[in-house]
Amino acid sequence: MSAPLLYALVGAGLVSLGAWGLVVRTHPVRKTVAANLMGSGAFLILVSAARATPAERPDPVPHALVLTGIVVTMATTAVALALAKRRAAASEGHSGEGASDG
Amino acid sequence: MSSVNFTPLLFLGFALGDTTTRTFAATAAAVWILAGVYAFASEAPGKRLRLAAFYLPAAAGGIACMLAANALSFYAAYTLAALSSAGLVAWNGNERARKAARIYLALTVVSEALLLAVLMIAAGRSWSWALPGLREEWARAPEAGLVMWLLTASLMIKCGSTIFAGILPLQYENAPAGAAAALAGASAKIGLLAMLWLLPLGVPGFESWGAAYVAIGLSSAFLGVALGLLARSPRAMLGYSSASQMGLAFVAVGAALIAPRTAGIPALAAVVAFTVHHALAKSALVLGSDASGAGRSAIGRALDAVLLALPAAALVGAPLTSGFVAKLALKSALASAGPSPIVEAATSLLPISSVATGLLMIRFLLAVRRSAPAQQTPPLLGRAAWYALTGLSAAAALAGPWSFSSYAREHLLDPHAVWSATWPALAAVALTAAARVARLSAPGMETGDLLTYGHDAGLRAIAWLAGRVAKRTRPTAETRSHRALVLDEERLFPTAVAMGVFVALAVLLAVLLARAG
Amino acid sequence: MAVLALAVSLIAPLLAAAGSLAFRESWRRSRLALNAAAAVATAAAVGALTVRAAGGTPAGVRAEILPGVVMGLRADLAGALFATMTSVLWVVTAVYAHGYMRNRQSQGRFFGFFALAIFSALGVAFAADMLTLFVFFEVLSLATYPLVTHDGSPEARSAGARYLVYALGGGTALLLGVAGLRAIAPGESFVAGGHLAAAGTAVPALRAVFALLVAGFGVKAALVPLHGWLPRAMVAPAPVSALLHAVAVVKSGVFGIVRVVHFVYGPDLAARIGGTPVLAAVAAVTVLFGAAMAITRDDLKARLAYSTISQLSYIVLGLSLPNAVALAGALGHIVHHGVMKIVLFFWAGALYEELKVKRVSQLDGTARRMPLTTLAAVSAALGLAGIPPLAGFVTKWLMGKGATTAGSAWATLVYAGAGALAVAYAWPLVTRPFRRPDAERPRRDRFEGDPWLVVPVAVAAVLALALAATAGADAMPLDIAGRVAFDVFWRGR
Amino acid sequence: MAEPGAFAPQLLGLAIVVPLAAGAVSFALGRARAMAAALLGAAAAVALAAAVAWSVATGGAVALDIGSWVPPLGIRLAADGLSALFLVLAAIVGAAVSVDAALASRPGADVADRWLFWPLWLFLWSAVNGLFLTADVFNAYVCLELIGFSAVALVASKGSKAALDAALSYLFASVLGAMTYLVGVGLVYLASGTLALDALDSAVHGSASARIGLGLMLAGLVLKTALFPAHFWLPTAHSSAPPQVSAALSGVVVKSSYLLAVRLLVAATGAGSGPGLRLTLAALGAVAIVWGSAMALASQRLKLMIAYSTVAQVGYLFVMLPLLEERAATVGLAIALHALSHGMAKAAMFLAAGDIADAAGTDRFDALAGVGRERPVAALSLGLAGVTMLGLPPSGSFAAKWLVVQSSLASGQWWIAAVVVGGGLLAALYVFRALASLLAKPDRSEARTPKPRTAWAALPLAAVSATLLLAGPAISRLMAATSLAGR
Amino acid sequence: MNVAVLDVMLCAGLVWCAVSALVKRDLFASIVMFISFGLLSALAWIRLAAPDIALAEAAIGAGATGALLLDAAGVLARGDGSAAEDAERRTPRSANVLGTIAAGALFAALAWALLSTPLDAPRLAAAALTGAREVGIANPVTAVLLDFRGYDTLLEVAVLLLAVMGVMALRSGAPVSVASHAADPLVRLLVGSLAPAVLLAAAYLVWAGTSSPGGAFQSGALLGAGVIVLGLEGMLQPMRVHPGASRLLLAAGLLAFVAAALEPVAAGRALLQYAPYARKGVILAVEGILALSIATTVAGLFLASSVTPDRGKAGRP
Repeated sequence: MSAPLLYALVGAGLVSLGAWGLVVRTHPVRKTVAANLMGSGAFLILVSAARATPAERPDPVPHALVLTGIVVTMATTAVALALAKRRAAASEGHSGEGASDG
Repeated sequence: MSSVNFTPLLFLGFALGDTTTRTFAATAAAVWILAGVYAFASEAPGKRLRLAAFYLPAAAGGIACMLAANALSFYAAYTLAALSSAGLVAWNGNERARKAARIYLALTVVSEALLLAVLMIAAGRSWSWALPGLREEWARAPEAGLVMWLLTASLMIKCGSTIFAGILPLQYENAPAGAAAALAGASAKIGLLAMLWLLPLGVPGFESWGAAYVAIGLSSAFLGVALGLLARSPRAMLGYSSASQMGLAFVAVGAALIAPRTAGIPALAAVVAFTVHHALAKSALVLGSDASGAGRSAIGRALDAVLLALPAAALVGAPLTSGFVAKLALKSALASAGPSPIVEAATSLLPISSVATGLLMIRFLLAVRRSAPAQQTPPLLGRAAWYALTGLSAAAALAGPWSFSSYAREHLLDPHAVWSATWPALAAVALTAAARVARLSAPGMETGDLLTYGHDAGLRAIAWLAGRVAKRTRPTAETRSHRALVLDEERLFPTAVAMGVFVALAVLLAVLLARAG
Repeated sequence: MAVLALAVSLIAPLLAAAGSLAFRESWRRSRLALNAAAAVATAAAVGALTVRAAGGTPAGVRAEILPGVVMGLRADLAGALFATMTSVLWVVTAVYAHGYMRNRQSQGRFFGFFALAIFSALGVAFAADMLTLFVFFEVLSLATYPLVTHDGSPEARSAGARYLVYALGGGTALLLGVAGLRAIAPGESFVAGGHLAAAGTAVPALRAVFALLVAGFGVKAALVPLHGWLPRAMVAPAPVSALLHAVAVVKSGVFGIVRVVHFVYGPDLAARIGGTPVLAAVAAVTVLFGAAMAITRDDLKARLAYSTISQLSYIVLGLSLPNAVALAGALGHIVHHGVMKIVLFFWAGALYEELKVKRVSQLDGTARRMPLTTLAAVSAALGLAGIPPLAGFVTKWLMGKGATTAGSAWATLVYAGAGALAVAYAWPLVTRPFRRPDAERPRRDRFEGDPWLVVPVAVAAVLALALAATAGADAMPLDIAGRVAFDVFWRGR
Repeated sequence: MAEPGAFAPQLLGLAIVVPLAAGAVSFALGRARAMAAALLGAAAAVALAAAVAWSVATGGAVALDIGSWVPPLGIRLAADGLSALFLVLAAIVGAAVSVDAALASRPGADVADRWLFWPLWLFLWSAVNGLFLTADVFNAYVCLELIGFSAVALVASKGSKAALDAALSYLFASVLGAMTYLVGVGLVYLASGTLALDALDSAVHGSASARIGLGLMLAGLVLKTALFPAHFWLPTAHSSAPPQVSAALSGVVVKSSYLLAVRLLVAATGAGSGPGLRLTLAALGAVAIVWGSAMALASQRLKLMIAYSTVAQVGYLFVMLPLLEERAATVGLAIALHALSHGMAKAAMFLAAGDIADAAGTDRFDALAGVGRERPVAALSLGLAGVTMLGLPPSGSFAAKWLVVQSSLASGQWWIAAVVVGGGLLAALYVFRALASLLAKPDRSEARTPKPRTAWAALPLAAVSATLLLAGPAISRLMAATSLAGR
Repeated sequence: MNVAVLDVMLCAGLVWCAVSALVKRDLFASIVMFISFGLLSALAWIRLAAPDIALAEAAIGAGATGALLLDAAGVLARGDGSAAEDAERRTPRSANVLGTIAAGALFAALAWALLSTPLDAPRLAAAALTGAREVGIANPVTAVLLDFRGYDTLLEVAVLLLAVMGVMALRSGAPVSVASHAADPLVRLLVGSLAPAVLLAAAYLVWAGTSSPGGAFQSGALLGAGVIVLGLEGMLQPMRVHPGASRLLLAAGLLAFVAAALEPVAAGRALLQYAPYARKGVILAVEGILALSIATTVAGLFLASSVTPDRGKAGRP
């Protein structure tokens, strides 16, 4: 049971937890948290695989992928929260631009 | 590249044909022309154009029919005559006439359809269209039995035999006098010509049909007269008498079928003789019933009465009349039909039918005298036509024997034959006298009897069907407002559940793939 | 040169459709000119194609649309016959429609889809194989839907909906049939006398495909269980009921059946698998049912619709009898009935337009008011009833005669019986106009109807009479029909 | 390769990067000149797509190793017949959407002040092109995210409460899908050590965990393609977005993830595994057709109906899959024809619906009586697109239906033919209900103040899709350069 | 079984933080737990010998995301009637049950996959490392990020720009404007002294990126976080950043990268195929501009979205 495998399993756990959160939780903030967790889980799996390679240094490719992933996840969070806030503002009677209900 | 379509151009082919068709054509022409003269003379000037619109096509059809050379043209002329006569029947426009016309039209259309079927099947079985050889072709075809049934039905309707007797009085009663005379004289005869063209007279193997035809003939002869006695108006009586006279033609044809080789020629002669006799006598009578005794001096009325009695006597078959000649020819046909029970019965029943006809004629003459001169006297031209027609009918008595049947010629003056022709007339007179003494007055009956009830029932059926159909296909007036089944998917399949299902689906796909490896 | 004619005959209606849709609503004159010109061009092209087909070398073009999927057009004699009728009658209907649609709205849309319907009918005529025929057949359904629901009233909409249900249902059956056919005989085009090599395939498969194809076409040919849409589609404007629902659309259904029975299966194979006997039975039932229903309908157009249902099945019965003369009569009746029926629908349209008369019971006295139109209508009605020597009788006679030669005398009886029923439902149309009207009809000073309506009626009636008169002559529809029948039955051997 | 062909690979790169650059420039230029820059970018994108299609048609499949690094280390862009056709679809729909948006954003139209539509739209376009052309699974993930964000932002740009709700649920759904896909990629890389698509099937052969990863990736794509039951986010999103956006989403975006799914499926089952997988997907497709059509019929609004019809039409694409194994060429052609024809028709329907909603003020059916007369072009486009929805000749989807029926009869899986043909009938129900309500006579004919816009962009789209059968030969030539059969 | 106790502790911490982040009733509490999860995961990346990722995780994962979450929670919690709140209570029971079962199954599948495959497969490690050496970029991650898979990074930058555009679109196109906030003096002092250090560190990170852990994203994030902190403390006078300038700055990163990508195509080479001699220079230049852009993006994402209409201060055009 090498360390990378442990981290990989924890990664798998985090993915499942994140998925559970996305499905069950309805509050946008909690859903965003769940999304981030799921992302971290996936990245954990990748990086633990990178660590376990027999080469002298860990496999750089997963690292690059995870870096990209982290940036994307941050973007997701930003858009999701902005959307949530805008919807909250809209539902409090601040009429948005769109007049037609179509 | 040849084509299978060899319909003759405008496929109306006509030819003078042999003596029989020529005689038919001549008689028809005479009747249509003289009756026409009478009709136009007696009709008000304003309505003459309308009369012509119906009378002329009927006449053309009637005469063309006699001269048809192939099946198509025969059927075309037949239809033209039949349909345009419907206009004549519905002439005076009141509800009774319209109803009569409807009945007449319905029956004619049916008979015409049956004839069409016969012609089509016959033409189907033979490569040529010509009429002459047609009957040999279909007689040998597998559908011979079917054709025979169809042809018989068509002829029975056209000639008003047995149950269809009512069709003739309906025509005579409602059509204007002249037209009625023409219908009486010529249109029924088309049926007889159809018999000669289409029935398998020379072909062996139709003996049972022969017996049937004789039976039909006899029954319609007696039924016609019985209904005639019940009729009210003189023309209706004449209609019923025509129906019964047609029966005699059926008997002659029956004889020819029973013994094709022996009775063929005499039967043909009998039918021709009968046609000429009946056409002229009956049309004269019809004209007479309208023209005679109309507002004339006593002498004039007496003269009319005599002129009327002559054709009546002919009908009864009194000696020295065309009727006598026809009866003789018929007797000779029956004699040569060989020994069979039905033929014996027919020969014995013939004189009785003459008695019955006699009774009917006497009743007709009395009825004519009783019906006071309702209309104004027809113009001279009309009366002249009537005289000419009566003259022709008498003349036929003389010309007949020489041209038609040799048997008739020999027996013309034979005392036995003469007596066998006179006693029925005397008996009829005696019976009428007895009936008058006992004040037996026959109850009146609406003309067309059976058919009028059939007509009313038919109309009710159509109305019922139309009603039921209308109810079923009434357009759903208000397309039931599209009751939108308001399905909000959020209630049916909430997003949270859907996401859960998605995760499960992801696992399922993964497992499916993994296991399949 | 010939392919050019083929192209012209199809592109002209397409251009007319596009033009009519593009023109502004107010350009009535130019729209008429466009349509009339297209109609005449098409008629000329079809004429040329007919001559060429009669000469034995029909013009054709084939293309492989998708790998393994070949479609093609071929103006053979049978196609030329149907196309001639459609294009000639389109010329007349274009004029009539111009007059009839004068004070109605969205005429551009009307003429556009009308021309599109003609285009697809011509496509059906010239299709060289079953797939092309199916494609044009479906386009025809679509092109006619907007015409049925033209005036947007609730009845029109429900009639349109019903029409669609039938058309699409039929289309589905047809699709499966055509697919099945391709599985049996991939990529074959029509051959007079049938191209199916029956040796290989199992009879049940042949039967199933035959049933599907005939059911698919049967919807438009208004065979009994599938006829429901036709009477309801009469809510469409008169020109539509005239050219489409009495001539182009329904005849394309019948034409499809002709192709299936005589150009794919061939008469013998179709008989052997029991296809044509069943078809004959259904047709016979439809003949009698249609005629009986026609008698009961008081609404004029409904009566004409049921008469169409009956007369169509004359053709289907005729073509399902294994006999050349019957087939010639059937193909001839396609044209003869078309011309006669179009006169009657024009008459119905003119009556409604002039006197607001819709029902047979209101016909009294119309003769005095519109003598010319009524005369034309009477001649057509008599022809329809099969009164000799008019056009209707000629083909009925051939079919009846052929039926007996084919050994099924019962079919002859059906024709004769139907003839009687036809007289029954046509007789009021012939006599009532001449009766004196009881209620005095509102005096309209005008003597006859609008000339735009009267002239086409008269022309069509004369056409019908001409057909009767020249029944036997060469190059007339009946003669072409005869040649087709000869090809099918004897060339095929 | 011939000289002109040498430049072909670069076209692939340009087809993605040029719209991206145009989007960035358009964003940088700000409100005033954003539209002009964007329209220029759109024109370039269309030209590039045409060039790619031309080079694939003439020279067969084209590939570009970015940075000339050979996969699996580098990323490869590959364009075979199918992706070239989808590229052309994106170009056609993109051009129409851009024109319609340009027409709509004349002064006074409500979309004028949302100039951000242009950069977002170009990013979406380039991402879609990226997904069509990429042959690297992780790069596909980034493209998926790029599409997700731009789509969400575009949907939310309508600003109405419904649009925001829809955008939020769309975002979270697409995040869940993308993450599942990412986990799948992780597993595949972990087990097979490669990210290249064409090396995938040999990699997948050996290890079970690689196949589990592939399954998760497929699931993620199924969610992005909105196959039943993972379709819940599409109806609300597509029906409440601005018409141009819904046209692009339903027309093209849904198809992009489908193409990748097909490639993965070929890779996965190339290894002889998973008839069960294809049947499951086909079964879901069949249910999607029925469910989509039923909901479309039940919906009260035109745009909602069109969105549900997308759910149904996606079902068709999946129902064909079981036939892919033995008759790859025919079914590949059917996929191309159906996707192209449906994409264009659906885009036309949304553009027309936008115009109709403009004219009537709302797109509820009961308020549409008589609008057909006011907006004949829109009504005609809706009608023509309806022809494709029903799969009637001569539309492309008829050709697809024809090929599918043929191959399903030949391969004995006749139930697929039944579903496809039945689907056409179901589509008839809702399409003609919509048309009938449009063509109905208005009971009260008060003069509405019709806004000047007419759906000129929608008409050619609908017309092309309704007569795509005629383009059969060109499409089949392109498809010749495609190999969907597993090795 | 050479699993260090630290790893076990770390993993337990990670899982516990994650679970409580989702389960905690109070929103702020769950966000705090999530931030601590972020920090712990940064430690995990160190344990797994991934310094670049640790840096990025700390700056972006814990920092920026945490800040965004706190701000959003602040806005949403105060909004009483907001739909999101009542939506919480109404998750149907079936969804809970289904979600739990499905998640469990997912975990089982993933675990089974991980356990059944040898984790220590060579994969692309060797190829990447030798490639990096050839190319002469010491830090293999940067080599993969900017050269071998440079296209991924190009798209990723596009994603960032897209995110900003999305947020701007949601505020109906208002330009990003940096606004100031009132804050207490002590914090201002601390932040004042930290700012130069942050700037220096960011510059170093960019420079070092090619040879050691670091790079555009990490420095950008750091810089961004610094700007956010300054912004929060109102240290940045309400500079009226000209809208055009802010847009250009945001798009600069992507435009630079696109230019770098297209230049080789113009020169006849493949896309993103840097000329061998200019490779390091080009990468460095791109990374620099990229860092600036990312900094503006991160700051923009936070400041733009945090200024909600009800504060009334945000400049609406």
